[in-house]
Amino acid sequence: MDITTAFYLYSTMLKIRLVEEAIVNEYPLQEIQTPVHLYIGQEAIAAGIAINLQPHDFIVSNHRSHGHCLARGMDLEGFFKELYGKQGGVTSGWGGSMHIGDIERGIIGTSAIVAGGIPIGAGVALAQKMLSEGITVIYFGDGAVDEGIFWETLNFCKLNDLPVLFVMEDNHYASQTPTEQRHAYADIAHIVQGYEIPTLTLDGNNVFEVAKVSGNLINRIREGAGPCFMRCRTYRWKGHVGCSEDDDMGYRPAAELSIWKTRCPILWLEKYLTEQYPGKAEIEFFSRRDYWQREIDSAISKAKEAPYAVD
Amino acid sequence: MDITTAFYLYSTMLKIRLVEEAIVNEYPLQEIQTPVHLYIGQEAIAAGIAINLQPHDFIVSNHRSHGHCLARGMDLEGFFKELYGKQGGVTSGWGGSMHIGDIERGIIGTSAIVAGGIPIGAGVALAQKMLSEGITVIYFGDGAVDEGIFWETLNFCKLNDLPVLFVMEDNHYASQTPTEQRHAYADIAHIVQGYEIPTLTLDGNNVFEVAKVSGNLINRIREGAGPCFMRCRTYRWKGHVGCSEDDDMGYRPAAELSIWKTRCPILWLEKYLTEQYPGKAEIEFFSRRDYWQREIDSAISKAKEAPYAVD
Amino acid sequence: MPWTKLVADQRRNFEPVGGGGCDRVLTYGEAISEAMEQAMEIDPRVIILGEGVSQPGFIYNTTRSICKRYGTKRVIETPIAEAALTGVTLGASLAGLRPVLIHMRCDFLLVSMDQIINHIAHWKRVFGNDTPLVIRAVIARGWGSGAQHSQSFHSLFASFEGLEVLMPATPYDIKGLFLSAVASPKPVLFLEHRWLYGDRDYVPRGTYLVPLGKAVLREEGSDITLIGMSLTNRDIYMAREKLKSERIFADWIDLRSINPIDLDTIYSSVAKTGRLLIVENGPVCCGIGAEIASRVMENCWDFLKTPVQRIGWPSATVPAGPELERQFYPGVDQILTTIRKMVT
Amino acid sequence: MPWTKLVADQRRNFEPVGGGGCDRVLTYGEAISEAMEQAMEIDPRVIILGEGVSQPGFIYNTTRSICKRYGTKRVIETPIAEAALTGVTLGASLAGLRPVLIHMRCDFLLVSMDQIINHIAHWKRVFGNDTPLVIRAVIARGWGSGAQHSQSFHSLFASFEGLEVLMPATPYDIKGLFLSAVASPKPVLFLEHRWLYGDRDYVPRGTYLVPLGKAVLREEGSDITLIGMSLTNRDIYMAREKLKSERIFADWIDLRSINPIDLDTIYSSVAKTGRLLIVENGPVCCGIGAEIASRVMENCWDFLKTPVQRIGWPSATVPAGPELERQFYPGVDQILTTIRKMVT
Ligand SMILES: Cc1ncc(C[n+]2csc(CCOP(=O)(O)OP(=O)(O)O)c2C)c(N)n1
Ligand SMILES: Cc1ncc(C[n+]2csc(CCOP(=O)(O)OP(=O)(O)O)c2C)c(N)n1
Ligand SMILES: [Mg+2]
Ligand SMILES: [Mg+2]
Repeated sequence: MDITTAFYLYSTMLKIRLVEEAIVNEYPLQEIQTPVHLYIGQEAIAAGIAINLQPHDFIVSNHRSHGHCLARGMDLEGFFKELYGKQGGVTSGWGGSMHIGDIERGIIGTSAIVAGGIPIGAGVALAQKMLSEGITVIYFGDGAVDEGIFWETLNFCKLNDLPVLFVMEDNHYASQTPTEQRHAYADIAHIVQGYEIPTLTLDGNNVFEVAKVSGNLINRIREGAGPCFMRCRTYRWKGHVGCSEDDDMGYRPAAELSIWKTRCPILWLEKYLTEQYPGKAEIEFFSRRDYWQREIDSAISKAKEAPYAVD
Repeated sequence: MDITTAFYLYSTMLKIRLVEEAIVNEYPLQEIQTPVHLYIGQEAIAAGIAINLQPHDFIVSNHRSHGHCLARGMDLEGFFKELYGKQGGVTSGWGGSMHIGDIERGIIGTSAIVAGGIPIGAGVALAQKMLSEGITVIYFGDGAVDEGIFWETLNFCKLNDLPVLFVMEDNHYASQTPTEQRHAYADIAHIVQGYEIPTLTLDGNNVFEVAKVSGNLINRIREGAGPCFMRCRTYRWKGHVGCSEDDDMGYRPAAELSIWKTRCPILWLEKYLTEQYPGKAEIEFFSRRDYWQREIDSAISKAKEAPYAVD
Repeated sequence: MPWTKLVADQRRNFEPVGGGGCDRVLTYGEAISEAMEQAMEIDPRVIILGEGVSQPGFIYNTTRSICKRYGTKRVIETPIAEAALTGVTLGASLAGLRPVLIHMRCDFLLVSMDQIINHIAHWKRVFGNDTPLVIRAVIARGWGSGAQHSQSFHSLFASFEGLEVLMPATPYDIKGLFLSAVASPKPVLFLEHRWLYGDRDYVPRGTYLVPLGKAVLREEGSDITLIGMSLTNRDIYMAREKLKSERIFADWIDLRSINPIDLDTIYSSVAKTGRLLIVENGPVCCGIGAEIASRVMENCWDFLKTPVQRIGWPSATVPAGPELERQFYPGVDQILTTIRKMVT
Repeated sequence: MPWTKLVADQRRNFEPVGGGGCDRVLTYGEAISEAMEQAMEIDPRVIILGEGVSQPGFIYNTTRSICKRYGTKRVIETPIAEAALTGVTLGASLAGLRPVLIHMRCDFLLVSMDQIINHIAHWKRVFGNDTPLVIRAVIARGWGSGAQHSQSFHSLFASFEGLEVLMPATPYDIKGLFLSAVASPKPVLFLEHRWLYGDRDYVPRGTYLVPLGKAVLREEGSDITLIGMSLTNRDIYMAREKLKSERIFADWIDLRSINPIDLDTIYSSVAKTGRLLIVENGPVCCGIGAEIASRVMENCWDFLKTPVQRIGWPSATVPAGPELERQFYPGVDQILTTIRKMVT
């Protein structure tokens, strides 16, 4: 990975992390009145894929969409205004955290119905294919493949060779139910391969791997290979919804969260960059953090000051 | 196959064939006023499976259910009265051809929504598992696996190790659309195996094969193996709905129907039995045909005479 | 299919309502076929999707000409997967196409209800983007179609202001409304009736738009207002003709649009007649007739001479047997009896 | 979840309606939890299915005790596959169980609409077999739940006479209605409201049945009839208290059953008061209020002093922002204004 890209990836992940942490800080004030599904721990996926996208590409996402949208370039101020239910929010205060979108910036939208966005992404890709421009990334969790509509869409996309990258973020749980309790099959990749869809399982916490694999697949898709599938193994740090870590609730094994915290995608990259570019790295870390923190603080205060969205 | 079973299988197939042919004869009179989806050509499947069922077992079927229900022992008179919309019909005139059932005889019912019966069958099996008695056979076409609800049910059945035999009647078309135009995957058996569900593809026109394979699978299911899956390759002779052969419509390749007619499951068995039991076979053929024809004629005339179902 | 013949025999046309110098007659089926062809000609973004659209049945012959002319690139044969297809339709509309999804039966809409309501109906209001799409679905009846193949779900969709719901009843309207539907930035549910496919009417050769959201006053009278929708217009037409000899004259409104309801047209008729009978093409209970009746009570109270009446199916479950069917569907006689009671 | 706290703060209880020597108070949430436990105790055929039923959230704590007591054999954790689960529920009921399927949100019902309507609602009428099953679904509101997590679909199911649709509003009712629902041979949609979970009421320790299909006259008055359902009863309670000082007294009917509608209770109240206001927990358009209003017009015409009025949501799409939400939901003030207009 060249140095510019590496730092760019770092910057994107950091932005997402800092945004989510800002929400964690703000949430107790009860000014953000919308259910939040935080992305902390999964940042490498959104960041790694986003760098391979071009202006006419689209993404479609789900309830856990902050990272996807921010990596794709959603405006921070519009994002926070939406969370606060204010005028100027990306969906004019009508959507809240679960329904953000900005079609101008390649974000079709997000559905809070599990798997609900998946066929919509396929439709976008159908249009792209017919209009010969762009590809669509569909983000969804390990829970979404429980729904039949995922399988219908997979079949449809392959039948029509649509330019779709399916990105399954396998964070091991759907709400509080572990994947093994919901999937009768051991390996979804094996099943998807039965459709002759190029399919890869990867470490979703390694941003270089995500970037490389998705880059390759996206290139193949652009060349007309039809849909491709990535299963990214990862983990969410926070509870399913809201800002607490909820590892005391009992549905996750005791040490699981702390083990996954040692696999923090951002720490890993920091370590790598520090080793590769000693001195420079620390300076970059500081300046990126400083930059994003200011941007976020400014977006939040603008959001707080803005008038509420009204009808 | 022992001689009694062989002739029993023959008898069941013949009954189905003669019933369907009687419908073909009667239909132009427009007294049977209900859309019929005929089973001619596929008789070996229903007959072969039915001999392995016990009283507390259940079947759930779809729009093309005549064969399944007759093989399972539906009363001929109740069946025809239903087709004629008469009092005493198996579903009291409310169902017509697309909704026949008789829970007392192990027939839960039939859904005319493609794949609609599949999860219902799973629910029946769930009850059977909890009440420790019986297994459920779910019949469906190659069209039903297009629907996501099939995949949801497959997953659910395996997760809960339900006593279900999935019977896919792959007759190469859903209405007029060939399977290849609807399935992105080459072989569904391969995909179902990804669920670690015992899966077999077989010649659905060979009643011995159907009987043997289903018998083995049903035994395994009774022993607690969980769901099993059969893909039966077969062909329907008539149009999707109604009584004409519709091979002039252009959606089936010219010679296809005539080739499949040479693979008639009944002719094949007649040939086999004639070779094995010369003399005896011809007598049996004659007497079975005579018997069923009388039964059918009598059921039809009773149905014709019966008063219409009214509210 | 047998019921095609059946219907053809029983068919009684409305009077042609076209006119305007037009002298060409088409059936309802031919009119929608022509409308689709012209829509695809006018706008290269129009595509057609559905189960069987390119197979020899051609959705009751309505996609034959477009298949011939535009081929499989724009007329897309699909698997049997209504839920996903509906999402695909939404996505395609967001990314620059004008997709038309076709279902052979209205009943199959339920499989895709989540996409229609949770997604399509709310999308514009929430995300702000237009979703120009059309979903055609055909209501059937008779020949034992029964519980899962004869339903009419127009009323289920009537409360979602993010959807337009149309029920064209004539060849002239089906063409003009379809063209308007495809042209509209809003998602449209386009509910056809199988029994109307053989009806004939004057239909202009060229393209024309029938406005969305507008009912039409088909005939004038001063004693009572009759509201029909889809096939029930046929019964109203026949009942109305009979009543003339009894010197009872009715305003006959063809609702055409279920969502939104053209209340202005209804109110002004009721203000004149003081009596309203709605003939629902579906179960009476919670039908669109209930909403109309409530609105009319709220807004025309001082004009009403007698309570608004509704006629429709006695139950939501449709039976299959021929005699059960005959008992089930209300007809001209029930309309006549009700009207006579209302006007005296 | 934050909105739990929010609700707890805003909560105002109804007056306890239990009585009968009962002196034990439970919340709505505790009452349904106890009802499920007792149902499973009474009848070994009762099983529970759903997403998260055995996870620490325990469906807002309502499945905790049954999980502890009956374990995973009878409390079945499921994949996220509402459509199939609904079919499974139907099948299980046909083969001898009494399954209860739980959805955390009413909105998710749409995914399984085909199984609910095309299959469950018609099954008994067509096949003749009983389908004793219950589907619990929770209506949410507020805290930006928005378009896909705050809907209330009771009216969509009201026209299918093969279904019972309940909307319990009190701890006493939720327990008694749930036990009746499980005991019933008919399929029941059991719609709870998230905002009622903290409400308290006297609830008998033992089992008791509240009859299905029956509304309850909660308070008597002679000037107007108010019909509430689920959460809207709370607003009606508050409005009614305020009106007493204005010497306006209302009959307050808690509908409880959306399908069937208890028309007798409604008619006899309206015959007395001559005025009716329905406060819908959902969009006004095509709500159950429309059906009630139409029936009342048809049957109580001579008693009506003023048109039946309806209050409910202005649109089917629910907004997320806090101020949009506040604007969106009608409240006590709108009820008061409407009543004052109606009685003068
Ligand atoms: C149709 C439907 N069923 C249930 C839910 C409730 N729900 C919201 S998110 C979720 C879990 C999703 O899990 P997954 O897809 O793995 O995404 P993750 O939250 O893990 O990122 C569930 C069950 C829903 N929103 N929609
Ligand atoms: C949900 C739904 N979509 C479409 C249809 C229309 N339809 C009826 S049967 C059928 C084809 C079924 O094909 P298959 O499952 O292969 O069964 P076969 O008729 O070949 O026996 C279709 C599309 C339907 N009944 N239900
Ligand atoms: Mg997950
Ligand atoms: Mg087939």
